[in-house]
Amino acid sequence: MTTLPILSILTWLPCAGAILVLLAGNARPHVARWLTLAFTVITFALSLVMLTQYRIGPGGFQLQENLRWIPGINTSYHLGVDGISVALIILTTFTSILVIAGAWQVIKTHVHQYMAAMLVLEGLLIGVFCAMDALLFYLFFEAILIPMFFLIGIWGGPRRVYATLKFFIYTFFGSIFFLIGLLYMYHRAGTFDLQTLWNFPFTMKEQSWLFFSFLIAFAVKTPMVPVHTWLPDAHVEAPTGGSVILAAIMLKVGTYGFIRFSLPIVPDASQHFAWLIIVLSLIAIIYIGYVALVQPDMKKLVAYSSIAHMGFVTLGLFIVYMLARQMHDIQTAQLGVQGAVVQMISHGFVSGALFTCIGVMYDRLHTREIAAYGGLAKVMPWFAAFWVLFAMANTGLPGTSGFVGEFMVILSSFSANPWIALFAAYSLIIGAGYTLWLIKRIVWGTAPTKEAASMPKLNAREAWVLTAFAVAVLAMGIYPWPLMHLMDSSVAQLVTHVMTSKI
Amino acid sequence: MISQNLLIVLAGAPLVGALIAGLLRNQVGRAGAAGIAIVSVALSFALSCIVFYQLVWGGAPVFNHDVYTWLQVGKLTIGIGFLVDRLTALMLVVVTFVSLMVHIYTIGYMREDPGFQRFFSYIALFTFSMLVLVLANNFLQLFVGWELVGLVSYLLIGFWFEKPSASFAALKAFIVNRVGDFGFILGIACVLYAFHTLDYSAVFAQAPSLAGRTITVVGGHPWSLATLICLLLFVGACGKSAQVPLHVWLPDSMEGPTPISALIHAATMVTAGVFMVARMSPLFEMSQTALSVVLIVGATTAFFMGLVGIVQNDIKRVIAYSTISQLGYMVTALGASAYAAGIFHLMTHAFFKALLFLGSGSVIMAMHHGQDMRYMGGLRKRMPITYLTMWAGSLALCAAPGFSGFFSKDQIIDAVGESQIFGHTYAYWCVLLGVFVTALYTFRMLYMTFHGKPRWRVEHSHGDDHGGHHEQPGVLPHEPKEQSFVVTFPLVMLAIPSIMIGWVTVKPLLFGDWFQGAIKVLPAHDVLAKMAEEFHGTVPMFWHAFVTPAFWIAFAGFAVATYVYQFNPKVADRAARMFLPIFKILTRKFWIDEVYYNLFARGGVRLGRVFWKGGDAGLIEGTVNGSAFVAERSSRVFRRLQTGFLYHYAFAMIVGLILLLGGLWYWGLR
Amino acid sequence: MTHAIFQMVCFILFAVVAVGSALAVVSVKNTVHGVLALVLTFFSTACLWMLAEAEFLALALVVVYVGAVMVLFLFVVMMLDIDLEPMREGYIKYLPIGIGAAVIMLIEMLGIIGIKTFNVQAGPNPAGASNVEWLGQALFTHFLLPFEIAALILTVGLVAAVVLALRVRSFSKHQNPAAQSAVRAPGRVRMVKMAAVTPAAPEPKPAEEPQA
Amino acid sequence: MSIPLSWFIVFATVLFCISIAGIFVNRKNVIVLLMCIELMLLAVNTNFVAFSRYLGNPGGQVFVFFIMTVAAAESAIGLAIVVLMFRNRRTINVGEIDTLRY
Repeated sequence: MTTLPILSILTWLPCAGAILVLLAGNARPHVARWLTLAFTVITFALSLVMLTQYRIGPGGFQLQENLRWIPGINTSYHLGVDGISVALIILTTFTSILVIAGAWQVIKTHVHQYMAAMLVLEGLLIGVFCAMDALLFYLFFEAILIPMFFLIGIWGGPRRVYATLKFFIYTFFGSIFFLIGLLYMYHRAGTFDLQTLWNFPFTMKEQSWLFFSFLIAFAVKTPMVPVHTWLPDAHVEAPTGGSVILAAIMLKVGTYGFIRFSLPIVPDASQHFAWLIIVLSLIAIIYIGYVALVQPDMKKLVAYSSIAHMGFVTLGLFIVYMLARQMHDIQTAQLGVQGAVVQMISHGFVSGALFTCIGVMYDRLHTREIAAYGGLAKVMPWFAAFWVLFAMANTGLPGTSGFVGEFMVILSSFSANPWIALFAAYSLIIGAGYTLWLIKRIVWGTAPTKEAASMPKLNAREAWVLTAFAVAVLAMGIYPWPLMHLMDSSVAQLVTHVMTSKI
Repeated sequence: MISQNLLIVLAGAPLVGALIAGLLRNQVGRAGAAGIAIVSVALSFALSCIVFYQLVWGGAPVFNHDVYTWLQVGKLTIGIGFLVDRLTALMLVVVTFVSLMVHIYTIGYMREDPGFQRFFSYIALFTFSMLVLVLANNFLQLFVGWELVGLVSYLLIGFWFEKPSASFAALKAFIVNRVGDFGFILGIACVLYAFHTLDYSAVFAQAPSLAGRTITVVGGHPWSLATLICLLLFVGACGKSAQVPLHVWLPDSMEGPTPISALIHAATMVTAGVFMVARMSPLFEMSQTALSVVLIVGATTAFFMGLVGIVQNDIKRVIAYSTISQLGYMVTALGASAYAAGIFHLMTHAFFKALLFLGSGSVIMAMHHGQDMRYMGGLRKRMPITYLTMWAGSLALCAAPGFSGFFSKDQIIDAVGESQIFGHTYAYWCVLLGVFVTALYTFRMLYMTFHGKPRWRVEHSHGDDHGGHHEQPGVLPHEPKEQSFVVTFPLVMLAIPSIMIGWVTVKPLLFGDWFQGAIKVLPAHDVLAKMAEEFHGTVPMFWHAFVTPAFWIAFAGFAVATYVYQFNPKVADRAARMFLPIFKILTRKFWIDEVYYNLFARGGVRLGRVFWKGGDAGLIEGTVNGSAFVAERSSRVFRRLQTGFLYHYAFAMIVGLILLLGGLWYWGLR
Repeated sequence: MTHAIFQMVCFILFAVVAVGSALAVVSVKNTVHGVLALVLTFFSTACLWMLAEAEFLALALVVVYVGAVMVLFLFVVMMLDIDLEPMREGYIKYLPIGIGAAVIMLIEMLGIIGIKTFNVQAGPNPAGASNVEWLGQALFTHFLLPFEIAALILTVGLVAAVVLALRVRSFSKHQNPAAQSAVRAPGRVRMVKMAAVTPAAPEPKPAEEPQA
Repeated sequence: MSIPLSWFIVFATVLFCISIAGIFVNRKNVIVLLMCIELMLLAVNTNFVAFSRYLGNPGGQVFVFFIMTVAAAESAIGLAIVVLMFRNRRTINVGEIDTLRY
């Protein structure tokens, strides 16, 4: 074991980078860009170092750092990662590079501030995934809002102020309840340390209250129906990079919260209310699928499809109780949780790629209306190929990452109850419906206007970004085993923990 | 012993070909792309033959190994691997052979198309996907191949993507297939639930344990687990193999280039459902109910879709409906537990239907991409090779004695006749009458295309008043003529097995234990075994044909077609007028398309709009924005309290003080 | 005994004067008279504090309030040319409310104070001979820090009052020594690059004077 | 000393209530308002003094000391504001000062 505090470095290096980038000033956007890219690449490299240091075999939380933070309230600066967090951190660092590269020329005003906000966001997101202290988690969880607030509010579209406020108030509304829950837990357990809280015997009544306090916060963040309406607005108004980060990583923070709080801290309440989450997830999959079908705006369509896909994540997470506790089928329960986590990662790549694609088109015609496009296959053949690939990944085609998670969740949910699987699998149809109808309208056919017919081809930067996404999507789809192996023991430990009742 | 590396090369070669032809299309050029794709598929074909030889004559044992682990959760491991038994080997040879022929044919057919390289990339990719499907040794990989062929089918149907009808057809095909896959994935999930593994060998080994196991789906009603699994899997087969009610995509898929119709929508992909059910025979044998459903669905498809074929005017659509109908025959065979007969028909059908499609493609090229048979006719002299090979294919399709289709289809009819399963009488009549229908539409097509007087004319001049005469049906800029060698060679190559293959294969395939455990049939269902007792060799079977009802019914169809379309075409119109309601039903294809379109597509969009405007924008946004509105409005009211006058504030403070003191006085001194 | 009676008489006397003059403060028309009445209130209250043996504070009240604050009030009132009429409007209208509120509050307060405390007698004077010493002991030991802060507040109040009331006349001419000493060469001299031989060109526009 | 505590308290109460009434009736004249506040503080101070004497605790008187300090500062600043206000708006009528109005 090395003594290098790699997690702290990962968290704070981008933030330090942000300060440097800010110092570069507005006058030298190029310096800001290269500096930011350098920092993201270094962070990515460091996250790979972390991956090598993480020992897969034993699982559990490793690379822990524990410093006294505010002794008065018994909270500490406690970082640590298990397999799930490692995967999510690598997703974050990887996507960040692509986001920076994707925004290279697109952001024209206040470049240094944009880049700094992105770096801060990256650092904070990594912080969320490392935090092992509830208060620290909350701090990062909330702090994420700040750079995102600026990203949408400053570099966003025409209705950005509305979208920003909505996004902020929505999420903030949720996290207030989370804070109350945290304070109550502290009141009872006398600490914010997550590991202590996981094993703290809350009574059923307490668990129920805590469950809902967590649920509101994470449901908004995930987002789950019916508190999802901030997402389409935020996506539509956000700049491309903001959308990518939002869809690819920020949504995962919500489901990660479920994994770290709801499942282990209040397992009995989670079991008791699992039906609620399952029903909401299924509604997300079907209802949102239909809503996505009729969107005239590409970004909204993809945003809605994100909600539907996150439904799979929550479904996979909460199916675990029916399987593990009622049917004692730990194997399948693991399959469900594993599927949910894989779906989180996969959705990160796929939705990130889709939003990047939309950004590429938006840069050319400055509209997100589906009707304004057509015949991409003729106008930009390579780009059309990417579109089709990512769209197929979005519909869960085997061989792409989108398939793996959905497949696992559907498989495991059937064992819990065939009807759940039936409704979940309906996404196969409706997902194909909205995604491919989109493809039909923008990729096939003929260009509706002269501008749409003469869009410039992909430039090298865009091509590289999309290629990187494509490689990730395909690699995960063709050979998902390494990712699963990375998380396997952590998921197994989670399921075992969830198995034991606290009351 | 079959080597794993050989199999990897076998499956991987088309993928490599596809990647090179697709990703490096500008570097390798048109000839390069075609050459690479053809070489890669030829390599696959050669290796398939080797595998086939090793397995059948070389005494190699069944190959079943994972290449790599795809998924591992706890003790559950799912890999990507190969299972090569005789069923697989047969499919390998058929798939790669037809694919190779289609590749060669494509050089001619797509010569002038700008998407030449793309096309080769797609069909090579298709070959790879199909091999993945066929070689699968577990349900996951089966599903992977299953969806991948669907993807390539989608891409190829929409190949001419600028045509709105093509992209619509592609979308429709994919989504209808997805409906099938929806059932299929649930079936796989059910298998996992039942057996805790997805490996073929493990599942099939445990299959007998299914007997008596039930699952409660609808409250309080235990369902047989085996039936549930099989029905769900069969939904997938229905989608892929275009069985009623999921057949609607196949006729529309004719929007794709003709080689594709031959390869994907006739010979290989659509038979995946048949292959899958045959592969799952140990499971299907466990459920009487499922077999009945399979039988009835197959028979219905075979007869009614054939009927629709009679009234089609588009040459490719005729063959498309014929394909659906023939797939119905195969499925009927599966339902009667005559899996071997189904596979046998799959094989013969692959040859003669590919032949028919490629032949029709040759005609279409001659007609300058006109597909309407009403503007054809009299092509016999001008395209002799196409004409002859089409005749051969048609005779095979109509089960003329001696042709390959005869051996397979006759056995199916016999098998259904022998079957004792629920619905067998209905199925028997369907398949029997289907023979008449088959002959009728087949010869109608032949006569309308090749015989009679030409209903097209040639106009050389480009500057006359018929501005865009390309759009005008039946007007050609050049005389139709026979196509080049790359087109006729595959026709001939496919005509040979269409005529001959039945003679050599019927006996071993059907009546020997040729599949050696790849297909399992319970003795109670084993209709082929019963038929084997009456089978006295291939030649007697040939002679016996002339006394079977099937032959005479087919002959009746041939006679009617000959009379109506060769000698007295007016009869057709008169018949159409006389049976107008029936004619209408058939031309509108039982209104299934309309119902689906309005119910699911339009209805889905309408539902989505209701959800969006009513649910999302109305209810949820209403609540969210409504709460903001209430807050804003109430603060508008409350801010009136801020008068800005000092004495109002002072007054408020003093009132507060008075109240406070009063409260203290009242409560504080108790 | 007579001593006690004398004290009580004194108390009643001063109290009546204080209350009376307080009433005058709030009721007289002329503000100057009001200020003078307030002075009287302070005086009589200071006497009452004397009776309570808080000699230091009584004197401080006289010195600080009567001597300083009230004089300030007087200055302000006399300095400002205030039209008093509009300020009296509503006087009659609000009189009942004011009296009502005052009476209610009086009743409430007396109710809270209650009859119980009515006859509490004081013990011997804890200050002994010197009230100043007693107070000083407390102030400079126990309350030293607040004392310092109070001094600070006074200073800040002083400065604030000066700053608020200070009038900067914009037309008055004065020098800004800070700006003078902070000036740098570019602020004064402008380098102009010129060709060695200038063709007959129009006179370059005189550069704008950079701000000092 | 023989004056009962309650005498002081009653006196302070009466003074306080007079100033309350004064605030009500002189609601438009800032200077009188300020004077009323002074009067209020005086009432409070009287209480402190009395309590300090009767409890024998110097804290009360110390507090009076502080209150006087703060009150002096407050009236100085208050008057400065009044002067400033008068200079800018030519009035000290509270009824005309309503910038904080909604």
